Amino acid sequence: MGCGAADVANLLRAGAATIAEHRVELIDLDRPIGDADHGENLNRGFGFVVSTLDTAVPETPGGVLKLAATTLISKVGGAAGPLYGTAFLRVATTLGDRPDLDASAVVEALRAALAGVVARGKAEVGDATMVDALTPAVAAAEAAENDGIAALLSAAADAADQGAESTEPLIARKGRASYLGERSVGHVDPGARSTALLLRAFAEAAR
Amino acid sequence: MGCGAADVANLLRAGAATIAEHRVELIDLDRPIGDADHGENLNRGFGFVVSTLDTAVPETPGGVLKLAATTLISKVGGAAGPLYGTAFLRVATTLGDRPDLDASAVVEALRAALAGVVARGKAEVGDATMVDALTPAVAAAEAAENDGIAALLSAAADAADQGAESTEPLIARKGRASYLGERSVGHVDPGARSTALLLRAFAEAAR
Amino acid sequence: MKKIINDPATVVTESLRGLEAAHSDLLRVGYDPDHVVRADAPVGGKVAVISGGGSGHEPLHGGFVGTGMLHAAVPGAVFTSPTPDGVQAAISATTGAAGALLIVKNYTGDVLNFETAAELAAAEDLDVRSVVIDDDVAVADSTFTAGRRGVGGTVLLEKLTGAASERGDGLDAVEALARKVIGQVRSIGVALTAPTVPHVGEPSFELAADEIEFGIGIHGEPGRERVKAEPADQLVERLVAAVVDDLPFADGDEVLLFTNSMGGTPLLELYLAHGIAERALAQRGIRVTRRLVGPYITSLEMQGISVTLLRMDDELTELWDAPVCTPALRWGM
Amino acid sequence: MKKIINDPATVVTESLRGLEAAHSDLLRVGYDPDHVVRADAPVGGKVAVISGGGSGHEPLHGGFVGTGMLHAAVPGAVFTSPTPDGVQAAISATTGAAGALLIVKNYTGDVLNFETAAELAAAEDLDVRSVVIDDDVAVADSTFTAGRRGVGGTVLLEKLTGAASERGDGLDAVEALARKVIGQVRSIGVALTAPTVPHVGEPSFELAADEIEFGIGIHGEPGRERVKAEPADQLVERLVAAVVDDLPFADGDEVLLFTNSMGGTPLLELYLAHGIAERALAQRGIRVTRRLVGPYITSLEMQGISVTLLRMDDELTELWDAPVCTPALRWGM
Ligand SMILES: Nc1ncnc2c1ncn2[C@@H]1O[C@H](COP(=O)(O)OP(=O)(O)O)[C@@H](O)[C@H]1O
Ligand SMILES: Nc1ncnc2c1ncn2[C@@H]1O[C@H](COP(=O)(O)OP(=O)(O)O)[C@@H](O)[C@H]1O
Ligand SMILES: [Mg+2]
Ligand SMILES: [Mg+2]
Ligand SMILES: [Mg+2]
Ligand SMILES: [Mg+2]
Repeated sequence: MGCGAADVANLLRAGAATIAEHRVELIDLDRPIGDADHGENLNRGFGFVVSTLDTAVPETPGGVLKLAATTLISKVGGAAGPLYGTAFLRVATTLGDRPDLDASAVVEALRAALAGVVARGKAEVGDATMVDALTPAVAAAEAAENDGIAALLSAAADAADQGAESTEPLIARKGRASYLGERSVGHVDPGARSTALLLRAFAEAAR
Repeated sequence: MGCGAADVANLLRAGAATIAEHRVELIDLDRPIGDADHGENLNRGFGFVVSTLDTAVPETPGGVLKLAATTLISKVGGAAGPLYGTAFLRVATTLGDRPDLDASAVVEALRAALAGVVARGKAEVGDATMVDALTPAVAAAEAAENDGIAALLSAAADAADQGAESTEPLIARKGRASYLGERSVGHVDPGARSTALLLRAFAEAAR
Repeated sequence: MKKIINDPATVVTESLRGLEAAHSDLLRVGYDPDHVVRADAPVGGKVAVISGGGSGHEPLHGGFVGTGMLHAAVPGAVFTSPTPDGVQAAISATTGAAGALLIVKNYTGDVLNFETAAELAAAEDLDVRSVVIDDDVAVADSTFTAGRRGVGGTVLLEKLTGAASERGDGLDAVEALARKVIGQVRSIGVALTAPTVPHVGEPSFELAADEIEFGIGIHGEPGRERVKAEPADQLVERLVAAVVDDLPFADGDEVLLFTNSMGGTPLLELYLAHGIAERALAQRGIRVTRRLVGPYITSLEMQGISVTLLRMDDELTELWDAPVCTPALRWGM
Repeated sequence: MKKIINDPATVVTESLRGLEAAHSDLLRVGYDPDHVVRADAPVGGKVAVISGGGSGHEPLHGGFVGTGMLHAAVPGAVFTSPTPDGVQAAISATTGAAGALLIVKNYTGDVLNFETAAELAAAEDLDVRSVVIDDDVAVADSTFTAGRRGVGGTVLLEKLTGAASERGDGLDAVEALARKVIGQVRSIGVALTAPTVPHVGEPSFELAADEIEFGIGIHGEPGRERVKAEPADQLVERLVAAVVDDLPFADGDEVLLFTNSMGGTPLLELYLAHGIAERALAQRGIRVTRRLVGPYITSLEMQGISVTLLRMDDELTELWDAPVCTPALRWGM
């Protein structure tokens, strides 16, 4: 499959649907170690992304992702807003005005997303953040680049799932959970979980 | 039995013990229809009465009762403080400086107590207040005057018990319970109950 | 029960120590009998405006002691009217030839205890008058019962009479002003949760998750009726309607709108309610010319709000705007 | 959940409407993106002092907008940092040639969103600086984590920088003052109950009847440890000790003591706690020269308190005493 602006818009719609579906789960993950708003914030932001796309879909994948980025930045708030917003913005910049994405462009996009999150949030793997989901996802996507977009996204989602799970035994060192010190152990990081959910939604929509 | 200052002091000590014992009950009666302080207020006041008497017992029954009155007035607060305080003050005034009380003096004292409460609070029988306990108590005491102090107090206590019970089906028209209108029905008035408890304690102590 | 206290029996006194430490520039505290007086009391030539009542309604009354408002406040035990000796001590500390006005909320206990104190003051040749405020429209107005409770209007009454005293009005004038205010102020409250009295240790009443007490007082006594919880728009409209219809307030009236938190309601919700109340009044053609929003007469940690309306005129507006300097209300100085 | 709201999604905006209606003499509100600005903004020649953060901490920040304190406040959703466009709007409405100081509480979300706004402002050639306040000693101070939270010290910082701006200090001076204050202010909090976020509908955490959360933040996030409830004397001593030992504050220091209610704690208890804190400091030879007592930085209806200490000197005392006129903090005018 090729992947044009309309396809990317559909991926984002699928992501928004997943976030809406898992809104309470993400709130509940954020409650014991944070402030119980992750699901609410992302859902508000992705809701606006969808309604913006309903008005008009930009012409290029990069344009669509830039629109998503600016919407997330101005509607999500909290830590996740700037982090996801920066991720999408970096992706948009990387893609430029290509009309269509191939597998290598998608891998490049994922790398740019990770680079954006790290540049903004300064987290490393093991700090119990979305970086713990996104880092293995990028590696898995790179390894599966030759299998096509759907397969590489699926591999990325699998890796992100595991990465999210891997945050459970960790002491959080970034974000709100870090205030808890030892008490942050035993909880899956909500941002890592939402990253895994989004990648899964993208993978399924790309099939 | 005759009844001197020391005996009256003992009646008051017995009254204080009863109030302490029934503190929570009186709070719980005041909770659904009032502000949950009747037991606390009376217990605080009678506690001070006892500790004052522990220091020195005045020479006459009237003196003892005046001390009780002023202590209650300055330590109880709320509606019950001035009402009980006035009752005891009127009793003290009525008794003057007699050294010893006979049955007729005790009946007269009860009449004075009732008159004091009514003068102060303007309640009538049926308003669901302590007047509903004290009024039949005075009548019963008058009827039993010839049976001696212990018996007349016992008759008064019996009548007060019934009087207190009689407040249960009433719509309160005085005190805090009157704010509730119809919702005050189905509750025994705490002040009527404390009146009955005090009279019972006096009766038992006088035996 | 979880509270930041040591012992229910000493809560009020210990709290007064903190009040005194925090505001020694504005007030001083006398203990046993407890009373709070202006730091500069007695203020020569001015009518002493004194109020008091059970504790648990803070900042009422101690938080309103200072220039331009109360000369003294007399705190009782939690939810229990103070005793006459406390009132007497407050009178002694503040009252000179200009006399004193006692502001009494209409509860049997308050009325009786202040009455006694006033009698004792009269015996000492002090000119002490009392007014009884009974602004709560939730209670049926009747001379056969204890009548209406004094609630939110008390705060406004204390500010306005305090300002009148401060500008030098004599006792007759201050008393007349008080009666005028009492005649044109009305309130009603609602509770979402119950307060817990320290010496009781359990909530004063139980409410289901979807129930509220409408027409609540400030002592954990139940309200007039228990109704289903409803959205803020309806709830506030119901409060405003009850107050407006009582006096009644009419199209063209100018009013002070006082949206009060019962203690546990977050300011976020309180301002939301205030906004609705403003609209509900605007729809009726009633002009809000002054407002007060905050937790000023509370019932411990109870969640809920009350709405108070006072009909305004130039005199009241001038007195409201006059400088006031107390722990809880301060402007113009 | 029982709250006086219509819809969790519109709580903040509806509350802002009430704030605007109540205080149109002091401030005005812009919507979508929401921002609160001084009624007289932009104030020519003065550094714009701007803060903001998630809602639910009222009166912080909107209640501190006015003369002598904040020029603008940017409210996010409940417990959620605002987005950069709100901050931008606040900057545009208030900032001129004198520049602006952004006061950012140290939460990842606040830091990132304000940072973005500051970058955008720099692109428009506005001189906008940021300071990050991180006064919560409950959190280990580490550069490998998000570090310490910004809590009670924020209120003091906003007052002091607002006063510096008001007297005409330039941006360098106001920024230097802010850094000085941040260097010598420390706080800690405790919760007895949890807040309920409107969009969640359930308490943020569960506490047994005999448990408290020590070292709590202001977003319903759990504290550093869950301990047994204890009498106020011990609890407050524990709070004071944690704060004093951190900076450390020493014998002979002069301090401002800020005893803050987290929202649901009655003033009766708050003043009681304040009295204990005063004694705990006196015992250590630390002189309390200024105090602030009340619910100024809250966590919705959460019951609990925080204690903040700021080391004082003549400059800070003068700035603290300077006139301020905002909905929640007002003196001298
Ligand atoms: N410095 C950081 N780097 C990467 N991710 C982070 C960082 N800080 C927080 N996060 C992510 O953000 C998530 C929290 O998002 P959200 O709850 O929306 O914001 P907030 O913490 O401001 O309430 C965390 O679960 C974590 O995955
Ligand atoms: N006007 C009145 N006349 C007689 N008794 C009254 C009157 N008002 C109240 N009481 C009595 O006082 C009792 C309440 O006392 P208490 O709870 O101590 O005071 P408060 O009502 O001020 O809290 C009522 O149960 C009632 O018996
Ligand atoms: Mg969160
Ligand atoms: Mg009572
Ligand atoms: Mg009472
Ligand atoms: Mg948040």
